[in-house]
Amino acid sequence: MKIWFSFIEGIRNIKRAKLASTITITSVAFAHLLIGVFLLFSVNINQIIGDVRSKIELEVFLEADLSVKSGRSVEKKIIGLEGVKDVKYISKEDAAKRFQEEFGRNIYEVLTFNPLPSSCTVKVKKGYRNYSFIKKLSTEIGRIDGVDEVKYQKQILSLIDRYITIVYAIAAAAGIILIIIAIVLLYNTIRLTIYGRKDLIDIMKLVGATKTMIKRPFIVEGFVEGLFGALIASVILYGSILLIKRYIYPYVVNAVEIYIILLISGATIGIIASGMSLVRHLKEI
Amino acid sequence: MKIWFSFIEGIRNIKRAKLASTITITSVAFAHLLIGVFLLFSVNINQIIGDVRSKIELEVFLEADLSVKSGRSVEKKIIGLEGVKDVKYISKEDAAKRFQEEFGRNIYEVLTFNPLPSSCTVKVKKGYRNYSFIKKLSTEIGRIDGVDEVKYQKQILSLIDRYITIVYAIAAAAGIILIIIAIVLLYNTIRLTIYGRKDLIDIMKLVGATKTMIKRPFIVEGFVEGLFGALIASVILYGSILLIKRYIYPYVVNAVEIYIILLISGATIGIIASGMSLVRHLKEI
Amino acid sequence: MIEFYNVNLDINRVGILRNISFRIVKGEFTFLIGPSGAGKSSIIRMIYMDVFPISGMVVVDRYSSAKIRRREISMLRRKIGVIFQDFKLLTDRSVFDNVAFSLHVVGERNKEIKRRVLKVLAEVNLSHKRNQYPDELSGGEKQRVAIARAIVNNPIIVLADEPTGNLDYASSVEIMNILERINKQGTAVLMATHDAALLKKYSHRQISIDQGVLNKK
Amino acid sequence: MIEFYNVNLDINRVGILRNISFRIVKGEFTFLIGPSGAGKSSIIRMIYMDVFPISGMVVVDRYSSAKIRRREISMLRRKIGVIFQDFKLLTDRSVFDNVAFSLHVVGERNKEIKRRVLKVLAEVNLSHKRNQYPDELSGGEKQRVAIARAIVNNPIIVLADEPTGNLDYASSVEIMNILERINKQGTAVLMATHDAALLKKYSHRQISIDQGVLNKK
Ligand SMILES: Nc1ncnc2c1ncn2[C@@H]1O[C@H](COP(=O)(O)OP(=O)(O)OP(=O)(O)O)[C@@H](O)[C@H]1O
Ligand SMILES: Nc1ncnc2c1ncn2[C@@H]1O[C@H](COP(=O)(O)OP(=O)(O)OP(=O)(O)O)[C@@H](O)[C@H]1O
Ligand SMILES: [Mg+2]
Ligand SMILES: [Mg+2]
Repeated sequence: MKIWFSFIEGIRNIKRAKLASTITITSVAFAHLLIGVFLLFSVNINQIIGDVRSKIELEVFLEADLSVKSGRSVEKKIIGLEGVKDVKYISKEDAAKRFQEEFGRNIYEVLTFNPLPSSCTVKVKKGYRNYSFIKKLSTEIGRIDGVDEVKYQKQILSLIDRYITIVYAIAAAAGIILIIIAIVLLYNTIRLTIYGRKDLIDIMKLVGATKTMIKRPFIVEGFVEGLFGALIASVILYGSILLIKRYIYPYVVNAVEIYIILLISGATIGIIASGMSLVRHLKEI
Repeated sequence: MKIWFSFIEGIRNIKRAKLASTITITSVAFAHLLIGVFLLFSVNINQIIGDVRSKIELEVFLEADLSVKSGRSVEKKIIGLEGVKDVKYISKEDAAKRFQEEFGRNIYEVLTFNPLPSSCTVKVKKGYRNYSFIKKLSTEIGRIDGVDEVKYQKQILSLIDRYITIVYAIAAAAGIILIIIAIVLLYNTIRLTIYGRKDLIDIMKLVGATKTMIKRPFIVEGFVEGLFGALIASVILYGSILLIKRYIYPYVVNAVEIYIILLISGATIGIIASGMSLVRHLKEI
Repeated sequence: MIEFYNVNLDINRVGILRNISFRIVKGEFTFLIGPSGAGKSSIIRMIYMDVFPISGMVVVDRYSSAKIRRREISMLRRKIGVIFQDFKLLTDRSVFDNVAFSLHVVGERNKEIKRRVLKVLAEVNLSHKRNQYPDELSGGEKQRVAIARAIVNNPIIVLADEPTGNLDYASSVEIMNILERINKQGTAVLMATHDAALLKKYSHRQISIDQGVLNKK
Repeated sequence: MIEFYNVNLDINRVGILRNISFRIVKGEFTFLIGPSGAGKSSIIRMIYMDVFPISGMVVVDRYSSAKIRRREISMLRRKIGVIFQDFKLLTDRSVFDNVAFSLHVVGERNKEIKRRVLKVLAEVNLSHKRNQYPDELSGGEKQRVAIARAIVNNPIIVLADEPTGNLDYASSVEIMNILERINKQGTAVLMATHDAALLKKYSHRQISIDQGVLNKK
């Protein structure tokens, strides 16, 4: 049998068994919609948590009468610590300016002296933005000469860190369950559609078609239907994300990688499910 | 046709088409596993957020020299406010005792006087534990005579409230998509299994069976398979929850209602999907 | 009992039968003959109301093709025993259950079903195969199951579409004897056949068609 | 060409054939006769290696049932044209594509496929039905498609399982003429039949079986 005939047959089979191919494509589309929603959900949750974490900073208040020079030296010491991304030194004068900006009044008009301490704002590198590290860092900074007090958003951090592992664990479990379910349901669907053509397969065997000849068009069919189903899911997801971005939540994240994953997964599952179903039906002779 | 014959036929059909019924039961089970995981996930996330919220309380510091009598009157005024669940008055003496408990030293040994202010701890009723209400409540309490300062966990609250709507919206959307997907996939599966028996249905029509006679056994079959699939999903979920409770996260919440929902859903979807598929196949004559 | 009035039949816009009129009365035995593709099976399908004329009218028992309703089609079919040319057996149940199905459809009691099915299986010489499935039968055996199912119900009409196509001469004569016997009991029989030997042996009335039109004799 | 050596066949533990031995040489035309359920179709199924003996051996062309491998079964079947008793047409493709399928299987060129299919459809008088689907054909027409598919490939053996069961006498004779013609060109033909008229008209060798055993003459 010529190979191109197998390809043409595969495409024709999609038309021949309209109900079966419609159902397969719908199933692939829905299953991938599910996986896609899950992936986008994860990416966005991750993004939100990352956002919150990136806003975490330590405020280091220096001793009230520390000179600018000593302050700068504290700044340098902090920069030298592990995990510190950058440090911003705020002198007493800077603090006074900020006060003016925030409250609209010059502090020297209110009081005769400037009671605001100089301080440093410390940002932490990406991988270090967790409670236990920042706690350690804060005591370390606290021990530096000239530092009066270190403050940071303890509560938010400990909250995120307490529940994050649970959330990730549940999400991973849900993700795995989801993918297994998608595969099993698709496999079942394709198996049923192929089972529905069992008689035809048997007849082909009887007129001298080899296994490969029978298989190839089904594999082509599985590939095309899988890809097409995943494409439909991708289009729906992409459209939804655009709508959500526009009308509901403008910061929603869209990742091209997800659509590539979906398309590859659709085609692969289509091929694998067809192949596996056929193995069962072709077992005898 | 006798009705009991329809029932017996329905049960027998499950055995006659082993592949189809196995696949249907698997599909129902997996789809309901999905729905079940989602429901349990939601219930637990809700529980966690509820836990965090239930720990929210306002600390109301009273003016330094306020008498116990005036303090008690402030307490009464706060109790009278909308949304307040209960108020605990902590006198200067109580505060001193607490200091002793926490730091292990009598404050009068350290200082000659008690600098700790008296205060009230305010708990908020269930429906009111959100940022905007608590903010309002705090200013309201702040205006009461004798109140010096009101503190509460602003950051956690605003964090939860900022993202909660998004999380709920996404969860609801995901839930709806999930249920639609489960129904469509199941409907497709059952439709394919019934399509596989199209020839048999046609023959039955030709020997004089009415629509009802043909339908009834399939409905029975759908009911039994749906219920059985949902049962399998429930058992798997229940077992998983027990394992999670034991080895991973002891505070995981298990809700009996979920299993009841799953069983009803399984049986209903089984019946509806069979019924709908049949309508299509029985349309002609 | 069976009346065709100027019947024209198209399927998928292809003309199959043209201007067919004939009448079969109660208790008559009639052969339907004609070459392959003439339209014999189509005439039989019109009698059990599987296809409908585009013009003209088919009247069977007291039902007319012009106004029969769905439920009535089922009722009519229960009174007609059809031996289909391609057997149309339920492949997912045994020989016994295939034959019993017609009786379950009319709500017969279980004990009675058992008695009648066994009796009719004995008549077509298939008692020993009653627990086998259609796929496990030879061509002639399948045909005999189809015959058993058609007559188990004491129908008022038996439509037999080449009931002996897969049977040797001896078996064919046995089947003819069964059909003749139920015909004697008042059942009308319409039998499409090619079997020249049978046509020679039995001198029943013959309706002959060719390319969709009735042959006048 | 076809040799049976003391063949015993069981299906599902039921004895079907007992101690069958015979030989058909290249280019021979043989009838296979016997009552319904005798085992004719089973013999034919053993020749295209669909079922295997529990003891004894079937040798076809240069393949033996004892050691043939899966791939070889496909190769063998391409050299054998089988007219199945129940036709076994692919219901999801047209008459043309059904017949063409055997040629696609052996990798024939498209143009050649078209030429040969049209030629053989003309031989069985089905050119005008080439674009119809099996469900749109009469019993005899389906049978003729099955015949066309079996011979389009110029097989070295044709196995015909009651190829005229659904055909009138005139069509049967036409089919016999086709089979005789390809037989003259060197193809061995084994034809199971009940048709007494044909058996009388054609004086080929007859193999007769009854209840699974060969009748000695
Ligand atoms: N669904 C259909 N679409 C188109 N043509 C059809 C359809 N069904 C039947 N025909 C055509 O109608 C004609 C009559 O068919 P019918 O089955 O009635 O013939 P028949 O007399 O029973 O033949 P046979 O002896 O071969 O069984 C045939 O030529 C057939 O091809
Ligand atoms: N899968 C099976 N299981 C059990 N018995 C079977 C099976 N297949 C065939 N048989 C039995 O084997 C016997 C021979 O069958 P076969 O089909 O070879 O007969 P045949 O000579 O072709 O008959 P016919 O003329 O009716 O077609 C029959 O009695 C049949 O019931
Ligand atoms: Mg016919
Ligand atoms: Mg046979």
